[in-house]
Amino acid sequence: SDCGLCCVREARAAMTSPGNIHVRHLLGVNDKRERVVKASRDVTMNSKKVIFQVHRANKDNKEEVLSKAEKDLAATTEQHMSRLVKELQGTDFWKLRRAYSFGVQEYVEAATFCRFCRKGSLLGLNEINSTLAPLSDQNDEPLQINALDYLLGLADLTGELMRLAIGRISDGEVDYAQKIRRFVQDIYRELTLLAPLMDDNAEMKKKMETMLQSVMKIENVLLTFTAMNDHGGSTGDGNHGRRLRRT
Amino acid sequence: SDCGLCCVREARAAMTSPGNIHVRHLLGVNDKRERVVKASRDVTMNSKKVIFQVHRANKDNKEEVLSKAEKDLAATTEQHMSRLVKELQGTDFWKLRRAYSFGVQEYVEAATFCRFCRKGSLLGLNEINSTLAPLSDQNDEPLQINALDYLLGLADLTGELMRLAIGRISDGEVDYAQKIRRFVQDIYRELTLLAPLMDDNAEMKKKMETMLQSVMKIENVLLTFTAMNDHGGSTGDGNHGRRLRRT
Amino acid sequence: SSMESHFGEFIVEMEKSGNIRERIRSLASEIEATNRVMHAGLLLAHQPLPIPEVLKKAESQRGVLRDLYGRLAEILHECPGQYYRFHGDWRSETQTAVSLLSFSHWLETGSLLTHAEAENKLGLDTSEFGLDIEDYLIGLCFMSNELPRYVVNQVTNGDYDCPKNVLKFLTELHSAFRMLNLRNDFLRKKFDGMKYDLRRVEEVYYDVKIRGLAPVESAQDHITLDGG
Amino acid sequence: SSMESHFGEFIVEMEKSGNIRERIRSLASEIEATNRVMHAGLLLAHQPLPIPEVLKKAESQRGVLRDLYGRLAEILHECPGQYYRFHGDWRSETQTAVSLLSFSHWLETGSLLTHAEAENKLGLDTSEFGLDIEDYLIGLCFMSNELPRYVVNQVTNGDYDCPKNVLKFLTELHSAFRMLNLRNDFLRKKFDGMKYDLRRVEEVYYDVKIRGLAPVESAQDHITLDGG
Amino acid sequence: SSMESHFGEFIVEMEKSGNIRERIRSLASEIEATNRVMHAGLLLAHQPLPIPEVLKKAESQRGVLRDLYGRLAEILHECPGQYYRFHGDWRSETQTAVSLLSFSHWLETGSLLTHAEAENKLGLDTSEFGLDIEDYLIGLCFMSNELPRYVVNQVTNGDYDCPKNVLKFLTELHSAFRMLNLRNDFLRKKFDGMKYDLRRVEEVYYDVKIRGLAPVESAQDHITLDGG
Amino acid sequence: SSMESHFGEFIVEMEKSGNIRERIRSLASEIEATNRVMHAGLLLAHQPLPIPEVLKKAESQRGVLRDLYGRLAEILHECPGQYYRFHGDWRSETQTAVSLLSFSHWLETGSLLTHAEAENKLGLDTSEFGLDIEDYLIGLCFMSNELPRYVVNQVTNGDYDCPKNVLKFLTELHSAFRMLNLRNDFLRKKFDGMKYDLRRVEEVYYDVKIRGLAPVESAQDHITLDGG
Amino acid sequence: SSMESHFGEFIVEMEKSGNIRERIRSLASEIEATNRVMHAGLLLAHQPLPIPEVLKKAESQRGVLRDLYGRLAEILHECPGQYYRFHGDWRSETQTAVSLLSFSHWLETGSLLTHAEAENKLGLDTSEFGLDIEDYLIGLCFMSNELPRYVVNQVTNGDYDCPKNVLKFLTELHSAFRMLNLRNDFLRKKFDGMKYDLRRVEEVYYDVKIRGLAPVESAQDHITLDGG
Amino acid sequence: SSMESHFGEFIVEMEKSGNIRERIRSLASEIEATNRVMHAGLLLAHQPLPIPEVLKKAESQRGVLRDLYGRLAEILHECPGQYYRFHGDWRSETQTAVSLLSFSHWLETGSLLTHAEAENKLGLDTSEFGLDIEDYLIGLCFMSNELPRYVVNQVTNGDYDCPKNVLKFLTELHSAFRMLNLRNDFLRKKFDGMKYDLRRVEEVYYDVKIRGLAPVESAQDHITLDGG
Ligand SMILES: [Mn+2]
Ligand SMILES: [Mn+2]
Repeated sequence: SDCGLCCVREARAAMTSPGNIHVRHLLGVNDKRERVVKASRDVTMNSKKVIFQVHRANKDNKEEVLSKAEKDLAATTEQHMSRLVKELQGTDFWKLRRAYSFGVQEYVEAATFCRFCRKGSLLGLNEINSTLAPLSDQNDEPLQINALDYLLGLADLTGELMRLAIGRISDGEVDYAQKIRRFVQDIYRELTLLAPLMDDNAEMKKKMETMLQSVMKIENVLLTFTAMNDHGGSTGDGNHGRRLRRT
Repeated sequence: SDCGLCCVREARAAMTSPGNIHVRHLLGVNDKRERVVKASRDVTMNSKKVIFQVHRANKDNKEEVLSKAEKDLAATTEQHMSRLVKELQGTDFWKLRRAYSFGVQEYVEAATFCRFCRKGSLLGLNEINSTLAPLSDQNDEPLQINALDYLLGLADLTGELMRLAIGRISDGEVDYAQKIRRFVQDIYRELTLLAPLMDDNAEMKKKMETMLQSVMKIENVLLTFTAMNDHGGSTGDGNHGRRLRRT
Repeated sequence: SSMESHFGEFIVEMEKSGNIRERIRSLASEIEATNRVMHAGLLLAHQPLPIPEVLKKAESQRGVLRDLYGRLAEILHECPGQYYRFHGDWRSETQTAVSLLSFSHWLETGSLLTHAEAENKLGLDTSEFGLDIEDYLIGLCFMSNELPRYVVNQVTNGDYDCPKNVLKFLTELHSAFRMLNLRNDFLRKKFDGMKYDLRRVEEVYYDVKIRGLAPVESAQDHITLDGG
Repeated sequence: SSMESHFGEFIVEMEKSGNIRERIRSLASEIEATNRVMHAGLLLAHQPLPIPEVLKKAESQRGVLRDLYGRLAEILHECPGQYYRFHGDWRSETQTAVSLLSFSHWLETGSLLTHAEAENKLGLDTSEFGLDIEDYLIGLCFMSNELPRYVVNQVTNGDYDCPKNVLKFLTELHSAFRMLNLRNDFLRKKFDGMKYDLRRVEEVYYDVKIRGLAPVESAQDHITLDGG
Repeated sequence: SSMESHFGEFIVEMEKSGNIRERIRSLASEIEATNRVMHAGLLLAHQPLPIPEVLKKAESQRGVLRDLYGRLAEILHECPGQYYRFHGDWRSETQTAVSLLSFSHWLETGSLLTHAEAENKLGLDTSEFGLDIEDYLIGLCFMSNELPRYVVNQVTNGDYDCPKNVLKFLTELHSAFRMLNLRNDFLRKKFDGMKYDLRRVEEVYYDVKIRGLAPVESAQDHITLDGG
Repeated sequence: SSMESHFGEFIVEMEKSGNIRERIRSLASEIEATNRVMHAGLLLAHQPLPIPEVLKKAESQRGVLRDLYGRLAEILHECPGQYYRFHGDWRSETQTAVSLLSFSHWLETGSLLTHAEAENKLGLDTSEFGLDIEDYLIGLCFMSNELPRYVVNQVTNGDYDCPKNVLKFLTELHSAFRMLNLRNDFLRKKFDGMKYDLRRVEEVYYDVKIRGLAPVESAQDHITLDGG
Repeated sequence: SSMESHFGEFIVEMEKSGNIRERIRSLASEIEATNRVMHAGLLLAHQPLPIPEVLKKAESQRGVLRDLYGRLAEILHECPGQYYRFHGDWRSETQTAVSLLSFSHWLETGSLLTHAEAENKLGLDTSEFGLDIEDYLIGLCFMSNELPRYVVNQVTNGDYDCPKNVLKFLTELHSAFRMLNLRNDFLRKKFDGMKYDLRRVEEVYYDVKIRGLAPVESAQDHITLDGG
Repeated sequence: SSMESHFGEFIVEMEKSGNIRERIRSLASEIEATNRVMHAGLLLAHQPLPIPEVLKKAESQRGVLRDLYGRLAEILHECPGQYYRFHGDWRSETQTAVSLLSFSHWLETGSLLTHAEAENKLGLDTSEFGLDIEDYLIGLCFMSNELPRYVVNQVTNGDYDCPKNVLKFLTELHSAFRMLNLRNDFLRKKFDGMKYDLRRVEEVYYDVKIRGLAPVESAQDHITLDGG
């Protein structure tokens, strides 16, 4: 009975040292992973709401809707991302990554979407991470979103931008749609170089395919809407009509 | 603008009537499904703990370990199943079934496992449901576990019984293992008749295959351990040895 | 044995619900057939026929549909609280029915068939067996998918008023949908498709306008469109 | 553009971690090769050879293994906090290493290689780069899988003491495992396998006993066995 | 043993049916090759060539096809009542053949190749070995899939009459199909796809008409369309 | 139009065959239910019960099965020459029925249910509607899959004669199958699986024999085995 | 033992071929990385940039690629007659390289990169280590897949000449492929996909032409198309 | 066009290699049939028959096999340097052939069929068309898979010498394999499976020995085993 006890005794001893999370997990005492999963689900849900909110924007209500979305995003950060920040430190970032990765990806999607709609530019990973820093008063190693989750979130962003582009075109904002096309083409091109370098790139590979579909949807819509701007039949007299709506 | 408003107005009106959960869900206000998922995850985790606890039982500590497991099961019922009971009523049972089904199945697995170890008999669905009744003081329609989830949980039970049987044999309790064999064969036979009648039986079909594997594992272990009881070589003089340990 | 009698109860129960499901499926396939007939009638809208004539065929099916939903309701009354257990067996047919009813309603009145009106046309009461809101909304998306084709054919048939009216209707419908928080994947995907319908109708409207075929717009029209 | 420079940073980062992964994988395959040599040595335990001779070969690899884990630790020191990022790339090899070390330890001492001893044999310090507990436990399960074969061959080779000792060891190990709350699927499955090993060893023990080949048991032995 | 003599009876029978299947498969792959050549010829229809020149190549294969089906019929006569046993081995090729024959027939005559005409072109007699109705109908669906591309290319090549004619043909075909009560199977799926062909042709007709490129319609045209 | 009248001809024919298919499918699902009950009865063979009791339940379903096949035959008589058109709709159920009938026949008599006996038990006559040979053979493969489990349980229940008898039966069956020149298809795959059944039964027989539990063989037994 | 000495002979040989394979795989992954950079460069073709600027980046990789294939050739010279032994390890990368080189060649010259030119650009000599014809053809299919997207973007960027030129090129390529008698394999599947590219380009050309955006065709153009 | 003339060059070449592949595949399926017959003969080894009788059937196929490989060699001589291009089409059959030849060789001589002997039996010369080493080794693994079954049945049939001999042979073979540095591929996987064969044979030897059924070992036996 020595053998058995030594093993368990060891495990029990490890339980008392709070840093050694894997032993405690094994003994079923530690439910950190479960709490991380729950926080991640909340982040996902709220990020999705922010994204949908942004889609409601049009020329007239843009400022109002965007401000609201940004406020909701900030609330998500403070209420839910903060829970992740509190749970995770050091080695957890990688050990528990699968438990929070989806939430963080959706969060990146929401944050970069807001930024694009506000400024037309790409929100960098450093900027996101710097907004997370103040949430961790107790840790010396605050949660840093890793590049993989950031890039996976960015891949999803292109789907939202596709929806946005088609919506903008319906609202007549063709130039804005052109801008989105350019932005999305650039992201796709950059990710073409990056995707194969990423850890375990099967997930990213799948997203690359979806992304190409999104890029092509934007391109195809723009084809009929800008280039194909009809000149009034084969006589081709038109310098009026929709083209006037662009400026 | 009439058209749009009427639709949304209607939805908004529906929100104010608390019973109409699907509209509120659609408008993103209602997070009942999310709360149900969370409660279900907790039920799953705690039921798994109960099952593992029961596996620790042997001839010497049986009473102690089983009592502890039953206490833990009761705690799971009170703390976590009660949350499901509070959230769910009437039409929710079926509308939200996918959100809680896994948790309930695991709970059924744990409860029937405890009962078998205690009394060697099958815990019926009615009995389980009657323990849930007192948890709902407010509803007139308290949560009833449906037959599908009960049967799916029962299918998983056979996997645990297989582990139990092999463990019991190693501990020399061959007769107990024979009893398990019989019990599991009976369940398998009854479910053979039932499985094809169940709603959406793909899940059950898969479990039937796993179950057959479990049954055969028990049968094969018992083959070498009882029938093959060696009589001391071809002289076959033995009426002693392991056979004596059975009684 | 007691185990046999215990499982025996389940067999009875499962056979009962299997029976209900079978009856529901059979009804659902009758609904589908009715939808097909109604659809065939409404397809005439793409040809140069007077609207009343088009609607006549569709209307004749409305009674059949109402009757079928009545029988569906009866079955569901036998198993209270199990609406959503069997929902998957008729929901796709119901979505199609909504799309057809709302299309013919729009042809007739130019306005949107509301949720309450849809329930009414199907003879449903909200108490036990109502029209699921998502089914209603998906049905509207399906209807929207028909509109570009309708506009194209109407213009081909010489009706140059049509694009403007459809555009106005669709713009409003689209912006109403935008208010909803659609997390449901299927509905959201369908709604994404509506954007394409809107774009196509807009395109036809401009085709017509640029060639001076559209009737003269008033200033008010412009505002509504821009704000859409 | 600024986008290019932003993504450029990621490329550098990914190339760096890709490089680390490659080095780790290359080390892992060296560990695997070392394990194979050590395993080949320990396989001699199944033949009628004196234990010290069997252990000699395995021992000679221990230095190599320690060296390889030293190099692994160095790489991981380059990227602090990323132990679990790359864990998947060496964990299976580490489990095998634990199984081999604990088997040879048991052959030598008859007792279980503790977690601390395993870390020590691999030259790991718990501060940054320790031995993951699950890997350690899975390694023990693998070792347990070897024991039935060992017992069978020892009896064939005429050592009738062996079954009893192994049975005692395995019974204790098994009951120690039972104390853990294994929710990890892989580990639990491996642990389930241990029950079969136990059963097989018990069977051999009875085969030997029934034929009067086993040395005489004292009453005390009986008690321990029954309680296992 | 008696078991062996019992199985001996099966050997001959299985050899025989295996042999028939092999010969049928080999014929089916010859039919497929012939279809490919015919298809290559008909693809020229998408280029600005006179129709008779396009049809020439296709026509030359008709004899080959007829000959192949003649040999297929011979094989089937060897095993009466087993038409449907081997049907799966040639049905997909037959569907393709129908689609090609009906497309070239339409190019030539502007009318639908009837079931009887199709059987006739393939040299089949209805008594023993006829053309399965579903295969015929699926072949028509495949033909319909070619029409949008044909229309687009004809318009590009300057033939502005084409869309209207195709539209009329396809509208009639589509509404004839709608009379059938199709089960939820492959044919239904193919037929459901036909509506996309119809829609695309309508779009092209719209493009041509709104630009004033389509020839002026007479009152008579209108009537024909109404009845479609 | 003429197209419509042409398609009109198909309606009746498709309705007719659709109707037949529906009736066949409904019968097939009744056969499946009957098989299920018979299967549940035969599962009792794995428990320590007297064979006659086990067979009783299975036997009671045989009449039902015969009746169902009678109704199937009637339907097929309505459409001569189309046996194989609908074969796919009942073949899998027939294979299961054969496996169950041949298992219970073996339990009762210890011999193989021949093709003719199988047809007889199902009430089929070979003239129009016989039992397809492949279905019969696949059914035998399914039966073979049940035997290892049966042997294991019989030995556990104390019947040490069983392995030898089953082994003899299975060896003969396997070598009879090997005479057939199977194509690379479903039957071949099923037959390839039979060797695992054989191997498992050999193992159990070995276990029984090496422990001296098997009854002593007479010289006659040897001869029979040699010829197997 | 003699067995060991016999196996000893294999060690050297397997080491040698294993080593070659490893070096080839490492080269293949370098080729893949080079392809990636070249691909990213060519993606700029979809944006409104002057062609020479687009080609610059791709061109810079051509030297790298040539160098890598040079090293691959060297390895293969070490083991004559074993080209196809290791072919699977680099063929997919070579197909991609061909698709990229032929796309950039087409952008530059408007003509097809021939097999000889492709070999030349990769620095291969046909004597020992040539470019497998199937790899070349598959590479062309991949290139064809890029063209529809290119056409769409060029038109959006205001180049209305592009569709006609691409259509001419693709029509010729497609009809050249059709001359080959392809087996039912990967190449055939890829080629079958080419028809969708062709159809899409036809559609874009149609869009441009019906809107009067395409430049007026001369009679000469017609003739060339006819011969395509 | 120039494109067509360019593709014209490929036609001949592709036809040629397609033709070769077809002939090779047809030969491979003849080899497979021969293997089946040989296998059926060797299966008798599991029954209580004298070895020479068992070998007779297998031997009669050796000429057929040799002839088939002769024809294969001829085809490969037509296309020098392309051995590995078509290797995939016959390798699995060759592995089976090696497994059968080495099993019958072992039955006859008790020793391992060497690589050179295998080539010789297949009539291959090493210059152009030799036996790939991996195929040879995989064939040996397949043979090893048959041995446990053989041992079990031999013991059942009363031959208690057999386990010891097989164990000695398999132990040597296993340890010879272990000298090879196998990559993570199919061969490695097959070799890893060999340890289960070894373990099973050890178990049977244990069963025989503990019951005193094994013949008494001489000192010499011991020494041989030690060195294995
Ligand atoms: Mn998204
Ligand atoms: Mn479980």
